[in-house]
Amino acid sequence: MSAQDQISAAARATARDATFARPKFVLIAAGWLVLASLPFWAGAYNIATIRDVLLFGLFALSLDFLWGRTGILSFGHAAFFGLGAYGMAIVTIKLGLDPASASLLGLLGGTGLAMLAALVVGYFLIFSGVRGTYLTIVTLALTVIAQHIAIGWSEVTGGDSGLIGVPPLTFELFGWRYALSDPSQFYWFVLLLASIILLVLWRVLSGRYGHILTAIEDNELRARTIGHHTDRHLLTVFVVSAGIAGLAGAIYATGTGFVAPDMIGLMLSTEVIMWVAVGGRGTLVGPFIGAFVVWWLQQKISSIDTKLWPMFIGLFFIAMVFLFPNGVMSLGERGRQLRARLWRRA
Amino acid sequence: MEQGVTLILNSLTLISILVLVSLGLAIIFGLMNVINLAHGEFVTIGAYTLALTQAMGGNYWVALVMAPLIGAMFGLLIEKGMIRYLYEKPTSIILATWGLGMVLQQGLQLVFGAAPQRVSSPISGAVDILGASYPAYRLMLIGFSILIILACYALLRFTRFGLDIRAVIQDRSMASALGIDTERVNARAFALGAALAAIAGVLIAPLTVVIAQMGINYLARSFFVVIVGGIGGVGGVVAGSTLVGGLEGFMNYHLPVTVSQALVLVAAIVIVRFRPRGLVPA
Amino acid sequence: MTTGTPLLDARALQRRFGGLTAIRDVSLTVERQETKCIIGPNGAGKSTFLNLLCGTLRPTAGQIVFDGIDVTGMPLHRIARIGIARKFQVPSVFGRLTVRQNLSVAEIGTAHDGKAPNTVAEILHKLDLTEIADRSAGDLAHGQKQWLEIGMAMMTNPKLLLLDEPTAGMTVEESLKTAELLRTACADIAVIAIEHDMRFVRALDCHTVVLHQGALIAEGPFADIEANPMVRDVYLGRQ
Amino acid sequence: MSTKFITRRTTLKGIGTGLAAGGLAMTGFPAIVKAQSETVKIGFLTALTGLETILGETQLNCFKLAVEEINAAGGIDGREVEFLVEDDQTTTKGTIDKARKLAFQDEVDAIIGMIASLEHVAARSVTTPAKKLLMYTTYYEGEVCERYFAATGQVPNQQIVPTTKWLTENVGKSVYILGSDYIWPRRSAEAIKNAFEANGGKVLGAEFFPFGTQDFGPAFDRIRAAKPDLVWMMVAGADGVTVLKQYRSFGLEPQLVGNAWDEIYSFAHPDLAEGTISNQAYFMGIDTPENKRFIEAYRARFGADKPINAIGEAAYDATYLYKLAVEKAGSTDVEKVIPALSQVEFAAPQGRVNMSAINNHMRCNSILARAKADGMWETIENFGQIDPDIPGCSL
Repeated sequence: MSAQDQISAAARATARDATFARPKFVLIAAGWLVLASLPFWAGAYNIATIRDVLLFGLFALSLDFLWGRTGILSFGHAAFFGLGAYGMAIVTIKLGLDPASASLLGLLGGTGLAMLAALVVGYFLIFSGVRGTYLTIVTLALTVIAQHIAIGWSEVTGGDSGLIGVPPLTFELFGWRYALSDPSQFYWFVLLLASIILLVLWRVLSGRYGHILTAIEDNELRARTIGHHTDRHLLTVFVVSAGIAGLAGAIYATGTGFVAPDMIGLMLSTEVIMWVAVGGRGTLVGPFIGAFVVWWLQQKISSIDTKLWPMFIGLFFIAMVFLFPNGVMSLGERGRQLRARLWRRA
Repeated sequence: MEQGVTLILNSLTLISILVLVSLGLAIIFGLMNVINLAHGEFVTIGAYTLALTQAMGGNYWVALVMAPLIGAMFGLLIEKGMIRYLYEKPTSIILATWGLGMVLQQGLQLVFGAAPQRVSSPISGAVDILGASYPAYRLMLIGFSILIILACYALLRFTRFGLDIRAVIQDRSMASALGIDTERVNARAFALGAALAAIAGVLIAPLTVVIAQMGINYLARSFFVVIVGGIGGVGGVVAGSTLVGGLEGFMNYHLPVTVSQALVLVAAIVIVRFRPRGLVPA
Repeated sequence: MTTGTPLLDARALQRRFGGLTAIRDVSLTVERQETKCIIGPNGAGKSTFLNLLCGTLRPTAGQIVFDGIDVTGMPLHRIARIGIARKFQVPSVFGRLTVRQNLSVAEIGTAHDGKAPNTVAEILHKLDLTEIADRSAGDLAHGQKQWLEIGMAMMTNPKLLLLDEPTAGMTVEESLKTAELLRTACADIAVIAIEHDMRFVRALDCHTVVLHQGALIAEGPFADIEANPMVRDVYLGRQ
Repeated sequence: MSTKFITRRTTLKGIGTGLAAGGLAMTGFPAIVKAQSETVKIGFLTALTGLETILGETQLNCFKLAVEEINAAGGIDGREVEFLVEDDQTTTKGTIDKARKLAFQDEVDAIIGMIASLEHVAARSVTTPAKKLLMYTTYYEGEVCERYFAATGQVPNQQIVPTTKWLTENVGKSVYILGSDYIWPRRSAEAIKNAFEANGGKVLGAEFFPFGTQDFGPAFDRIRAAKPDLVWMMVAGADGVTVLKQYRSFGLEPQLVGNAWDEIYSFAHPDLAEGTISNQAYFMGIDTPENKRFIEAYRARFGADKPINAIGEAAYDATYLYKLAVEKAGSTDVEKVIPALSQVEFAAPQGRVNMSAINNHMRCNSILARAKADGMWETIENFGQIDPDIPGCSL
């Protein structure tokens, strides 16, 4: 009875979602195919750049998982991205290991470092009831501290100019060694990884767990009184989010070959918030689109006018807020709304 | 003795700078819970007012009077033109104010050029205090910040406007039920916050570099100060600034500056952990 | 299973807010499957008392034993998991989720006393919510929100359900329907209801406790309470 | 597409202005750029927004001036120079992105520019694997030894060593160092320490401040207590103005020395800069015909009140050295241009310059000067051209 009921409910929900979302999903699938075929028709510049945009999109996704689903805004998410990148760089450059094991260890080390930092800070704060803007500002402190350390502790971090010489990702399985130095393969690896993480998160969040997180954002006290250990849920999301950010950072470092303090600092922390906001908070795909749109505009406008472009980007952000308050992902819906309004007026 | 006096005076200077730039933020952030990322630009506008006034032959004191007016005007314009529509949408406010900050920075740079602006302080020279010689302007800065703290306190405590603001901080819906025009309070408070930041800009300008991007330096720190001190009151700002500035000033004497700045932030995190409403909750 | 001992045993609870004593020395026991109503004028400390029982407030003094376990000061979610459910006075459902999702979120999977856990479908049916199962909870009418909230409480498979003014803001018909729903849906669990609406209490016809200025002043069947002159003075008399 | 259009238009406009400027009449030829299909493409990458804008703008102007002059004189081996300007925003992300665009999309023959260390590091992460020539024009800590990297700014042995020798002989033997907390001041501080000790002097203290430090008061207390003869400042960027303002307001006595001070600072704040000592490869006050012509052309093109500094002049030199190297190599093929770089010589505004074959760094001049009240610098001593020393580097 119960299982059947759940299935029928799910079926109904899917059917309902599908009627709304079909064009969106078709678009997303088409977009994915275009991305997957990119190495066949795009030049080296686009492959390398779109790869980085995907990694920044993944980074933005990690923030959206936290901010979009629990309402906790992290103003210091670059701290985790940067810890991933620095972890990777320090393991591969400073420890003098064999490249294959170093690469894997760096990936684990970087991601682990980011998660550990999130766990310690998160446990310390979330379990004592720090929430909302307070938590936001504390994460802001986190990223500033991280940047201070990255610049100041130059023996380990290379100081201001960072660490150079991060090798490309290398895997070794049963004596078979494989280095992701070919740009197309590296690109596909990143695309696949980002897609898998996106799908897993989407799957998990569209189920009951997603509802629980929505419930916590809605009314945490209420969620507690129906038996949810909200502290633990929030901490879990915080740590997983940091882990994804760290992973993105670690892979980014292998792509660029080096790390620098601005990968861990306040500017990047702010930028990632803008990507999520532009793409649409809580939409999961939105952060990728937001990262792409902002990057693309910045890239194009700054090449046309090297002096004035920040003004245009600033105006773009303001315009976004008033035209598409829920981000690029709400484009279709918003378009329908506007059309309906015009229709009525006519 | 001499070193002790300068230690205290240096700490007081730093605390004064923090108080000045944070007061406006405390009102905007504390009252409306608006994360205004363009707040630093209000400080910059104040500093540029001084530079422009002096370039046109005016003196420091004229600028000190002009700056809050210009700041308030900007604040009012921004509140009426933008923030007003966004109170219910914190995400939008973050995006819009960040965009605004970029526009203001680039606009200032475009109009005034990229070179640092020239400003001069109204008084120079040093004063002897208990055997230590200390720059007169810094003493003036400390004095002014005390005056501004008192004025703000009085404004919030004893005027109708202050009462309305405090009522809105406590409970927005209750305040509007009591007939307080919350929209007008919002607009005025925003203008007040901007005006305070602009005064801070004038006062700080002779001590620092005046460029279009100067505001960024103050943004993160004023958020810390307000959070550590406690949202929504003059007392909170003073407590937060004293703690952050005093701790940093003191640690500066024993540790490298980078380390002491990082430690202050760690301390701020610990304080938020144990006093989640800040040192002086509203 | 403990038989003979009451399900809930609140002993000499006290709660102070600064200088104000909101609850003084209130003791209360509830048996399994028993329904009790708490009445009292505004400011009598009813909500505070309920907050103590479900853990949103800690008592300044006293002890709460539930099903043989000392739950005083236990974290909220653990209290919920051992079988105390709570419905707030202001309907607090998750507005961004559907009715079904609200219930599903509340399903924490612990059934007590060997019973099968409540399922979403059962609760939808019992509380007459099946029709509106896929509506967004934020769009529901006031009464429906209240019933959904009772349903959410039931989804946690409670042994004891605490209701804070379940009929506040309801029409007469809705109040009576609520009483009816409680009788049928919550027949096998203990219920403590705080109420203002005497019609509702009368309809429930339960053992009634009267609080006044933070203290327990009378206790007994509703008919007796209604007839008690002291209670009339402090409470009913003012109606 | 539009980018190309705009830059080409800018280039043409530049040629017009260049011809109008009297300083160029001496080139003799009317600048008829042959309608040749192939142009030489140079990418210019630097910070044009953000904190370093003022430096980046000056650097860009000098580069543009060089390109316009070269085109007016018939281009490089008869080929027109086309240039693309990109803003790296002084961020890793921005620099990588723009360096990639220039290298892979625009396929430029060389990239010139950059100010902060992180910019050349980030740019090199793109250009070195891609085998593109990168010419860095800012004085720096001098530790890069790469085939595809060339530098036209001073390194410590061209700047700090001769300065220190003169200071210990003429001003005093004890120094206190204040710097920003990053690699250039830290490495330079080591070089300063070694140089002072080699000359019988002593470093009494060294402090490094994170960017955005608002109060330097505590450091001044310690300086007072230490009583050094000299204070050597390497507080970079905008903070450099802050520290100077506060130093002056505290009325400290020791002679100020810096190796990042130039006309950009002294023109903006002549009152603060007056009397300070700095060592650069170039100052506007250098009295040579090349420099006079350079300043005249610059002023005619960009305005009479605009300062020029060593970073800008180094960009000018880099552009000319590249031109000469391409002409020498007879090709823009990077493998041929790089060896040719060390075989050419340019009569730069700062004096004669050429590149060292073993490390691709420029044999810069080393000029010690003192700031005057009008923002100009008066030469105290010109140490002449010095070989760059990059320890362990042999290309």
